[in-house]
Amino acid sequence: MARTLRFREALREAMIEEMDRDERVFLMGEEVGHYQGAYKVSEGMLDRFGDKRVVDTPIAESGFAGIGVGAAMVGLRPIIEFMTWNFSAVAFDQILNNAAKVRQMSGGQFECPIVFRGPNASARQVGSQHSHAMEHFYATVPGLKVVAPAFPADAKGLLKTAIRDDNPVLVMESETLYAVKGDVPDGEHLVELGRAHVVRPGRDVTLVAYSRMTHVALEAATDLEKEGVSAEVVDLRSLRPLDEGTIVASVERTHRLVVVHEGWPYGGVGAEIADRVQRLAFDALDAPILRVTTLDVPMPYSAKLEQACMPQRDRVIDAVRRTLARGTN
Amino acid sequence: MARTLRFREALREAMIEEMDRDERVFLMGEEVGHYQGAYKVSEGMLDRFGDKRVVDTPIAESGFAGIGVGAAMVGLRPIIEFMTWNFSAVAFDQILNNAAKVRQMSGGQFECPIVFRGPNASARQVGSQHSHAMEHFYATVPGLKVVAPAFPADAKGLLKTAIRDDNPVLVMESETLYAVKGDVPDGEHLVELGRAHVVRPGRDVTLVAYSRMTHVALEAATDLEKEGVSAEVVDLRSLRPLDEGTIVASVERTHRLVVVHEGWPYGGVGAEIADRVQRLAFDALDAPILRVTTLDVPMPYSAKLEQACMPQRDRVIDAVRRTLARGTN
Amino acid sequence: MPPTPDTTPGPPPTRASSDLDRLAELYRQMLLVRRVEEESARAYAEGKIGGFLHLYIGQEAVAVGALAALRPEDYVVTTYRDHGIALAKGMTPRALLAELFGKSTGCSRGLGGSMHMFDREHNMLGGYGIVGGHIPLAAGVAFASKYRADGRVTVCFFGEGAVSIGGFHEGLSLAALWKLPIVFICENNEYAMGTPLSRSMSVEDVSLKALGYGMDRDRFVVDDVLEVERRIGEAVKRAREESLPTLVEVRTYRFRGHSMSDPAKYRTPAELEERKQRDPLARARASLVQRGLDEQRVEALERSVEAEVADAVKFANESPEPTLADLEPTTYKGPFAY
Amino acid sequence: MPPTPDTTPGPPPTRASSDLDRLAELYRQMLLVRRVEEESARAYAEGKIGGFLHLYIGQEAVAVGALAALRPEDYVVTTYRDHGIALAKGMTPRALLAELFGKSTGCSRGLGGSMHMFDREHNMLGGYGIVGGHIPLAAGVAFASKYRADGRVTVCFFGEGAVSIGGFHEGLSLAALWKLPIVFICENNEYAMGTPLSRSMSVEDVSLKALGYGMDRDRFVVDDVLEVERRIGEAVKRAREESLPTLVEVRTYRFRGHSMSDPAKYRTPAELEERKQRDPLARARASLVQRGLDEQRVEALERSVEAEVADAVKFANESPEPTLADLEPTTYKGPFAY
Ligand SMILES: Cc1ncc(C[n+]2csc(CCOP(=O)(O)OP(=O)(O)O)c2C)c(N)n1
Ligand SMILES: Cc1ncc(C[n+]2csc(CCOP(=O)(O)OP(=O)(O)O)c2C)c(N)n1
Ligand SMILES: [Mg+2]
Ligand SMILES: [Mg+2]
Repeated sequence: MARTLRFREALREAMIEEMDRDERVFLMGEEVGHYQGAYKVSEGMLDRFGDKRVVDTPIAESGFAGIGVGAAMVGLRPIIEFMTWNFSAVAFDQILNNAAKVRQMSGGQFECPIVFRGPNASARQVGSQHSHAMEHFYATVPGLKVVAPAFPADAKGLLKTAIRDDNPVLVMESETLYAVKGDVPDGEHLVELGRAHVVRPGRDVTLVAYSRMTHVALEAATDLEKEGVSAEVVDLRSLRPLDEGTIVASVERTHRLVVVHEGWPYGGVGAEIADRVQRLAFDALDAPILRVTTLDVPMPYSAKLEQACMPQRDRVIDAVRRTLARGTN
Repeated sequence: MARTLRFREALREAMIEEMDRDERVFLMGEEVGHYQGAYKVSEGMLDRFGDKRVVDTPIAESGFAGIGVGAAMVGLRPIIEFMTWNFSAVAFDQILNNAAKVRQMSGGQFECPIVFRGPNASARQVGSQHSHAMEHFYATVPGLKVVAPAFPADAKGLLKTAIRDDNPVLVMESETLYAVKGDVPDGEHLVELGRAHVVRPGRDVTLVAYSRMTHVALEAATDLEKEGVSAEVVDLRSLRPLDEGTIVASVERTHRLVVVHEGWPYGGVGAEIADRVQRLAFDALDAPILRVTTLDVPMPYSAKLEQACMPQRDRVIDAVRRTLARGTN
Repeated sequence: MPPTPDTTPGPPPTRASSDLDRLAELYRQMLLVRRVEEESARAYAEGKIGGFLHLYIGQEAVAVGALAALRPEDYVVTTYRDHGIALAKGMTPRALLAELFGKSTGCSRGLGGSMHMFDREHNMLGGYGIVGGHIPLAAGVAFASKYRADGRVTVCFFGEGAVSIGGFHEGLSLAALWKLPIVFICENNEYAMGTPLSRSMSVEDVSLKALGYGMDRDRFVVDDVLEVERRIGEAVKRAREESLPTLVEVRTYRFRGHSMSDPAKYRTPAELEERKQRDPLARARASLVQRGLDEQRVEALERSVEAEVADAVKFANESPEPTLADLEPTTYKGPFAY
Repeated sequence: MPPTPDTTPGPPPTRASSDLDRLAELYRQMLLVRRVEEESARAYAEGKIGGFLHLYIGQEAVAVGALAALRPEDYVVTTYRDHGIALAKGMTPRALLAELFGKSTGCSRGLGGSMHMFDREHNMLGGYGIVGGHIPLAAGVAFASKYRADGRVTVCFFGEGAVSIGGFHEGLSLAALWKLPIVFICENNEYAMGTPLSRSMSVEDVSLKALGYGMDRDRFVVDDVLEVERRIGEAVKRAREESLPTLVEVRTYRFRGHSMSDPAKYRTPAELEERKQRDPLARARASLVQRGLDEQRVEALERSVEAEVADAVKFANESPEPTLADLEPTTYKGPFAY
């Protein structure tokens, strides 16, 4: 059996279940408590768990990210919410140098079971300082794991698994997905990190995406169907570990790949996938791998320009047409 | 005519010449003055320019990076030295959100002519927190330029051009290169940003590298010559803008590409190059593009393990052999 | 004869000779801010403005009083709550509203939006969105003034919420160490989003932070705009004449939520009501009339503000949007770098 | 009969009954630190140790005195200048020297090196290399103690150079706000690399920073190790019993350069000489003898330290190096993630 939940409710359920299960888990961040969450993800949690376990912080991301790391080292299991991932830029050092490294620097003596989470990438018209897709800054760092769910069920299952993981796990959500509804299985629902999901099978081209872009890819696939193009959509869910097996298997069937993600092109997740696929499926590729990303400029405020910068269904369709136009090799 | 200079002397000459030429240029950073530079790059500069223009700072990278941005906005031309690029992690927000964005956020009203520079990537046995190759964290950001010279002449020429550029330019040096000698042309020597340099022509495979790895690639090429393999070595010099034209032209001649760089593989500069080359030279490639990078772990202290983690000549040679073993497509 | 109402945009603020004229001018500026903000709220509700919109309503006396103490060549740097500050620094309501409407005639061509008001001509160095991130930057502007000995002063505004973040500390440390000509104004409006001061800081008195930097400090409640001008004026003088920084904590209050999406449930209606009773804008008007300014002159001034705002709304509505061609040249000067 | 010299590694420090025994034990620990550091310097010169090596020579009384005030279950977090602190917290010279030699028997398997001394068994939570980055982390450890009400105290060391960075401010702010059981010890050795205090801070008195956080503070010169224990003991008591943080500034001095590569030209030989005259280690020895400890017992104790150090050097020399197989399991718990 399953219930229909909004994305934010699925996240909240994951946290509540894990906090009920494990006294060591707590939630900390700006406005997570009395305000009920800047985006209402943690609504009601302060009432349920009290201010010992749902901790409002001052504006000090580096401070409370570091607090999370220290607490994790001595056995707690913090969930640190960034109001948005943009603000993790001031805590970058704590994640890069402490969360990701403490296990190695101590020769394996200490662990850092911590979750950092919050909305990532563009919201709507919030301008260049508040629209960063930060995932690739972190996916590049060994010692970290990074997930980016697209559906409520995965949001819940991945977050629960992340909380139980003994490594630092970064959960990239999306403000524009919080209200999206989806079926979530009843009972204990865990999703393994590092498993992509073929959300739509197809024959002619593979679309790889994650987070909100999975929905854009699905829309594009629906439209492409009308022109007789069968697109397979792979929802990554997890960026590190990256399920290259599922991607490669798909490309071996379709021979063509378009990667769709928010964020700038240079060295993004799309670049990493291009590298791996051309290496692992060189002979299977009938056309170059194409990326559809945010344009390579800071995000503008203007609504029209913002839409033009972000990956849209039409740009995905266009990329698919270009890759198909090439014919077989 | 040319003189033989060490890498650090070439950088120093660049700064001195530009400071002589332009009153608005100043150098700021930890230990740049009285201590004569942590790695002696700025030796003698305090004496020459006084403490108004050679400014020692407290340990506050975010503070003095921000000071640089503000000063640049109102017409000065700061050179901000990070003692090493590792420490830029605490100033990440200033670079990402202020230096890179102020032009866009102000609709082009304000400029940010600033240079951030310092040694990058591994030194020797300084451990995981001090061995970061930070270049791809920045090369991914529109609004920034990133250069990484391998030779004294380029160090001088690129730094001078960077100082004159009206955009933020990040100069990635290397502690392990500071003592390296090379010819530097006399007189005004400027090197354009965004131009790669074929430092060794070859027929069978292209090696793309930058900074210290250019030297490793050259060593590998010399050894490969002995086995009858002719490797072309492209020294990128500039990571953003990236001279894809030169890379593609080389691959169109050699049909094979190995990218060598320090830093982790995931979404690094190598991934970006793999993406571009498979896209722009798909039909020219006879084998998958291979990357030789730092292993995907935090850098260990142990001398032996550190060497094993870093890209070495042997790993480059091995990659070349693997790409050649594939035969033509 | 009473002056006839002027419906064209007024000239930039000039120093009035008498105290009463001065107060009238500051009242006009405060009212302009208030009215522009009210129109912004309306336009937001109509969907003409997107993203975040942080209104300055209730705090007008801070910007207007503080910037009255400056010369035109002095610099200002602030946060995302920047509309009132931009206007007080001389930005036209046209440029501001067009920016909010995302139009190419906006101060930042419609690329920046509400949080990023920049005006080179008026030395308004922006609106920044990362809490505390602009504080070192402001110190850098003051550093440049000292470097060039240009005699200018930089004023840097931030909320009390910014006081806990590293950027505040590093900016103030360096300004104190290097004796930079800057005034740090902490607009303590008691809340950072939904967090009251008591839950974000271990001391109530923000200005105490100055002790650790050996920096001069001041602290007062904002009721009277002229008092703001006077008190900030002292700090400005210290910066200009002695090249010394000051931390000034001003106690103020915002009448609206943190941004348009905030219902502000964290405070009681009674608290808000009480604060509105003390509205410095209303107090300035009352004071003007009480001190003998002709009621007709006050109304004429108010009409001129209305006209200026109406003109700006119309201008913003009718202006064209920016185009894709605006993006690359605002990312890099010179050729695009990719 | 005088005790015969013990050449095997001694037992972990225990609380001595009399003051004299106590001083003897603290002297032994200080001497152990001094001698281990001297051997490290020698091994560095021989190329057996690589990378940075920041010696603690001159500052021994800080670590030894401060940690004498702790219980074994209390936590310690510090910077890259961590050898003395690790030893004082109970790490064996074997584990420490093997780490410096890059051996798999080192505390961190030879992966961490000089700057990253961790010892889970002794609640030594590490040496960190990014100035100030460990301060919030230490606050987090104290947060966990408060969360669990485990009665433990965290002690966090840093140099005066760290006081200008954001991490210091954020860590102290949060510790004060949340009343965490932590003692912040600023080892003010007057230099941050080559930068004297006067060029890095606008106030001489670092402990003044506590005022801005409403935090308790203390400040003293480190001459007598017992005085260090007593003064830090007060702060530890405040943390343990009242769950209140304290900022303690201790004035100390390092006799060597910042690291092995620093010739320390920024200070005069006379200054160094004067400080060496006040060496707390020598003072502790003199005090022991003066207060009546048998000279033979002192020498026996010194011989035991020599033996312990010699054993550790031998152990480090003879231990095996880590292998590539150590890398993945120390990057992730469980399967590798790529
Ligand atoms: C580093 C950072 N963290 C979080 C935020 C989100 N945020 C924006 S405004 C704000 C509250 C700021 O309050 P305050 O400084 O008191 O200013 P006020 O809004 O009251 O004017 C927060 C938490 C941000 N913009 N930057
Ligand atoms: C963020 C950061 N910036 C710069 C450095 C380089 N660095 C290492 S130690 C040091 C000086 C620190 O001095 P202090 O805090 O006084 O400690 P001491 O060495 O005197 O014990 C500097 C600048 C660093 N490790 N981290
Ligand atoms: Mg506020
Ligand atoms: Mg020091």
